[in-house]
Amino acid sequence: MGDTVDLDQFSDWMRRYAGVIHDNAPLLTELDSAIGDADHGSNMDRGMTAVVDALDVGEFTSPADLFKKVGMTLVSSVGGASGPLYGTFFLRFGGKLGAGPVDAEGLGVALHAGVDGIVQRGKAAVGDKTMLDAWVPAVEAYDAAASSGVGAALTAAAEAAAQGRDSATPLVAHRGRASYLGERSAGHQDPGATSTVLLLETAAETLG
Amino acid sequence: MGDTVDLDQFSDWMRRYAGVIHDNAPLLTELDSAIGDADHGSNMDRGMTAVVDALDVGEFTSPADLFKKVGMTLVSSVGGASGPLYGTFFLRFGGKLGAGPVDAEGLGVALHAGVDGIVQRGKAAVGDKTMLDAWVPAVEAYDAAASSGVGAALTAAAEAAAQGRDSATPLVAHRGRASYLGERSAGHQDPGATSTVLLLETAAETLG
Amino acid sequence: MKKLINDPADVVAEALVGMEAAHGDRLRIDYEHKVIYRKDAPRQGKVGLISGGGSGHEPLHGGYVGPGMLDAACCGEVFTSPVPDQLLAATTEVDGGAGVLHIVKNYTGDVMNFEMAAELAAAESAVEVRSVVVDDDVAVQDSLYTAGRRGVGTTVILEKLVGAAAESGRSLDEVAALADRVNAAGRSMGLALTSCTVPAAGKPTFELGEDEMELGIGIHGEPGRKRVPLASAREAAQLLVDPILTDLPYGTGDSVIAMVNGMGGTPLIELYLMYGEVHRLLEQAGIGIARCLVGNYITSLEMAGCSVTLVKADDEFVDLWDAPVNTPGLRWGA
Amino acid sequence: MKKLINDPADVVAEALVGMEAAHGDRLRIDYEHKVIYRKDAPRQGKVGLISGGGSGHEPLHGGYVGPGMLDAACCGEVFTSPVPDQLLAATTEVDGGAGVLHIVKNYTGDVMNFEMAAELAAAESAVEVRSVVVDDDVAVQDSLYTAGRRGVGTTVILEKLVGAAAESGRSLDEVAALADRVNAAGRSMGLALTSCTVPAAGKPTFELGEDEMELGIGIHGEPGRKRVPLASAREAAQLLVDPILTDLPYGTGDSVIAMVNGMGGTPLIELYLMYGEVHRLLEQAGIGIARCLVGNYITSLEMAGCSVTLVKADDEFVDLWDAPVNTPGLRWGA
Ligand SMILES: Nc1ncnc2c1ncn2[C@@H]1O[C@H](COP(=O)(O)OP(=O)(O)O)[C@@H](O)[C@H]1O
Ligand SMILES: Nc1ncnc2c1ncn2[C@@H]1O[C@H](COP(=O)(O)OP(=O)(O)O)[C@@H](O)[C@H]1O
Ligand SMILES: [Mg+2]
Ligand SMILES: [Mg+2]
Ligand SMILES: [Mg+2]
Ligand SMILES: [Mg+2]
Repeated sequence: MGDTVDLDQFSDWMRRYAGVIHDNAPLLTELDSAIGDADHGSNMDRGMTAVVDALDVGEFTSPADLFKKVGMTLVSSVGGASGPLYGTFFLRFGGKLGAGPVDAEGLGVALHAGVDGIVQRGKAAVGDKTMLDAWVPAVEAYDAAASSGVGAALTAAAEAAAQGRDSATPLVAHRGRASYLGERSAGHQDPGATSTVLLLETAAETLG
Repeated sequence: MGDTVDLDQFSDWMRRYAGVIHDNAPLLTELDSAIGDADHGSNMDRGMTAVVDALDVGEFTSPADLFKKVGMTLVSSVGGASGPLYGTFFLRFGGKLGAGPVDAEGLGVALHAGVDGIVQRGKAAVGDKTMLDAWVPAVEAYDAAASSGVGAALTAAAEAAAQGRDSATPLVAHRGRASYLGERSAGHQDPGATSTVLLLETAAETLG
Repeated sequence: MKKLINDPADVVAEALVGMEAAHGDRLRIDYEHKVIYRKDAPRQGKVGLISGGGSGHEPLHGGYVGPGMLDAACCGEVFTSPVPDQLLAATTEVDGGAGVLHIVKNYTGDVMNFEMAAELAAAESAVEVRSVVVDDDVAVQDSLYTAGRRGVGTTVILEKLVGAAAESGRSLDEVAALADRVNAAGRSMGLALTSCTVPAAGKPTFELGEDEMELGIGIHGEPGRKRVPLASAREAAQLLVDPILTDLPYGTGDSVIAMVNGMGGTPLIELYLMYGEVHRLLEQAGIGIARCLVGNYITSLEMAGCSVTLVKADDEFVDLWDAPVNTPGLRWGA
Repeated sequence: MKKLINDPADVVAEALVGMEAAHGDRLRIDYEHKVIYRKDAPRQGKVGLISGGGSGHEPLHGGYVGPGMLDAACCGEVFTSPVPDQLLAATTEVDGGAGVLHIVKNYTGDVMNFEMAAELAAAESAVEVRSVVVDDDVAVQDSLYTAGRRGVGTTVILEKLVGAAAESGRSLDEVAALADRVNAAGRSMGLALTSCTVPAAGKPTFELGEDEMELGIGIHGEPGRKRVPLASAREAAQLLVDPILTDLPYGTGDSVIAMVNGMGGTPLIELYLMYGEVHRLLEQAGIGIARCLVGNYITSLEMAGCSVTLVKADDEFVDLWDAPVNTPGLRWGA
């Protein structure tokens, strides 16, 4: 299929995600309380609020512009582990987008670049019980479904992310704060994987 | 009546009181928690334990001797308000006792001297919601019943002390830590008046 | 009860072991009497300064023993004043021929035990003893017919100022007069967000709802003058500063030494936030802050809450404040 | 949640207002970037020292800014590492031509944010930047395949020692090498008796029964390695000291700088009691204590509990320790 995603849809994605994060901040903080330091919800909420503020005042002529701003804003406002990771994701993601609308293939390239950025920045791998356990199966599922169009590919990605998130729950963490808990981290859902699933679900709703 | 109290009985009084205080320490501390600093039980228990230790090792030839030791021991081991007050009581009380057994009249003189000591040391008056609210009516009742003998007089004193303690409960404290609470001290039973009632009840049991 | 202790009966004695292990270069301990001494006490010709009181207020008083501050601190049981024997032993020990000042916080028990010690010192030794009774807590109504105001935060500032004066060689008369002036110039007010647990009691002294706080507390884990709804830092600062400012002796143009003191369980980040609020209120009232302290200086075990102390300070007080001090709890210029 | 705050979102910014009000003579604040500067930074020719991390650990790091210690502290949100912008601003500001050392506690977030700042500094400025990543927490198993050990108590001692070295004019190479040596010589272990509440979260991070404690905690209110029955001070000291002693690099005859650190809600009397226990255990192990700290130095908001840090100290370390320092949180010789 030849469907594409344009600047307005990307912008809508970010605004909708900000609302989703705000609504889910207590859940994310609750998850982070069990195996972290009880701030993932407030971190992401602070970051996405700053993103919306930036979108409100900024003028963006291309998706590349938009996501550069999103990435920089997250890096500059979130802190913690998730700030550099999500920030790097959007900076790299935007770096692969051009000035005009993007098709399913182009979006896939951008997603890959973003996830590679997370790996480079955080040096984690699948199975370490981090957001990568959602991201990596998500991009694989996206690739497999890309020929069916953006909507179908993103839906597949979001579902795979959710499965990845859940499959990481029984694991013992090796990266991030949860790793300090050792065996006690097993059985808890990872907060960053959870916010990743929300991001991809929102993408499927807004970009599809 | 011509009954008298001898050294052994006095000594027995102190030992029995130590046991009563130990059993009632949680109650006294509980009362002191409401309007004070939660230590009257442990203060009195520490003091009377020290008194029993002193009686165990000491040789006493007269009630005067015995109560000098009791008073000094309380002063040296209790601290807080109750240490100087009970200590002074026993020092003055013992100061009025001679070498031999004492009769009801002599015991009354000693009690008066002890209570005068509390007043001098603590500068409180009846109605200030302190141990004096138990002591003052107690010595008055003792005086009125003294002609019926030690046992009857001490029983009357203990009963009057209990009434005095209870009549102080609705009052607002003017002395001691409870005074810092102002109006909030009303409705609470005074810990020091409570330990005084126990002392006189034990006296009625052991000296009568 | 969750505490890092062994037997509740041994808390004070075992904490002294730690004090000596940590500060044996500067302090020595008389374990029999539970007295913390400045290592080089007595200092010939210097007025000896002794304070003491119940334990559980650390760093007060033991943390303020050392050059420029106290010569000895007598440690009572938790929240229980020391006994005369302790105070007498310390009085005799620190006298360097110039007499001894007793710094007493105004609580019935403290006053009586210090009084008995002074009587014994007069009877048994030639040491000249004076006392200052600190009574700076504006939460308590003062009157001839009551026990009067409690001694709280001003004690810290008084021990510093009087310590500097004694160190500089002032006479007992001068040191005692200065102590009275500092006390007269100091006012405090405190609040609690939680209670605390006396080790021997084993449970919190009082219970407080999630949306309540106690206003007008002292330093013994006791309930305050009244229970009020939990307030913001801004409102809380007003509740503490207002009753101080309406009390004598502060006014526009005056300068103070200010302390925002934690009760033991409130983190420093909150104390600094409170200090910002207090600073703003004093600025509005036209009162300058010459010097300040922010932290846990006179505590009530692990109670959450804070107190504000203001001591009106002229140049003499500021100079005494700036003089070197070298104690575990306060140190500068040394 | 019972805290002396206004809006949870403003806690860090408002605490900075209090810091400046209290210490404006020595510190200045960049409110935009939430950086606390030594007032006279940059110092020409001196290596600039920057640390930073989440807030809620006070006095770390802001309380350690001043002569003889840090040039700047970058304050993140509570328990959240600062962002690269803050770190970059501070890096540029404190450079006095001799380069800048970043003192980073080993947490994924802190490491990544400092890394990004260093990358930006390299790209955008001529400032030479080095980093030391403190990872001293023996509660955490170290391995190539994990995030490694956390940075905890050794950070305090490292900031003091490295601060003295920078003050004395050592080069960036020397200062960075010293920082690595201090980190290599330091080990810590902590326990918690209670949880704490992140203001934005509004409730305690975890729940703990009356008869339980968390062993092997960090400084972010997080649960520890395991939940164990509440222990006496004596047993608790053993639980903290043993895993340190069995780890490198201590042995009989060695000397250490020791810290018994409160997590924020434990009263000083308990910390001294614990210090007595730790001192006894080290004596038994034949380890001498050259210098020590007892108190709240690196905290986790109002958490009750404590940690033990030992840094093996040779004469050089002891001399650096004794050098003058003048910060709100540590002060001597000045
Ligand atoms: N090295 C890493 N690589 C990928 N994701 C990570 C890494 N470390 C942490 N994370 C993710 O970050 C999340 C925590 O984010 P957050 O709570 O905002 O930061 P912090 O851990 O600094 O408090 C974790 O749940 C995890 O998914
Ligand atoms: N001035 C006083 N005169 C007589 N009794 C007093 C006075 N002050 C306090 N008390 C008594 O002492 C009791 C408290 O004793 P305790 O708790 O042992 O000492 P503290 O108040 O120093 O903690 C009070 O309940 C009261 O009965
Ligand atoms: Mg987190
Ligand atoms: Mg009491
Ligand atoms: Mg008491
Ligand atoms: Mg965090």
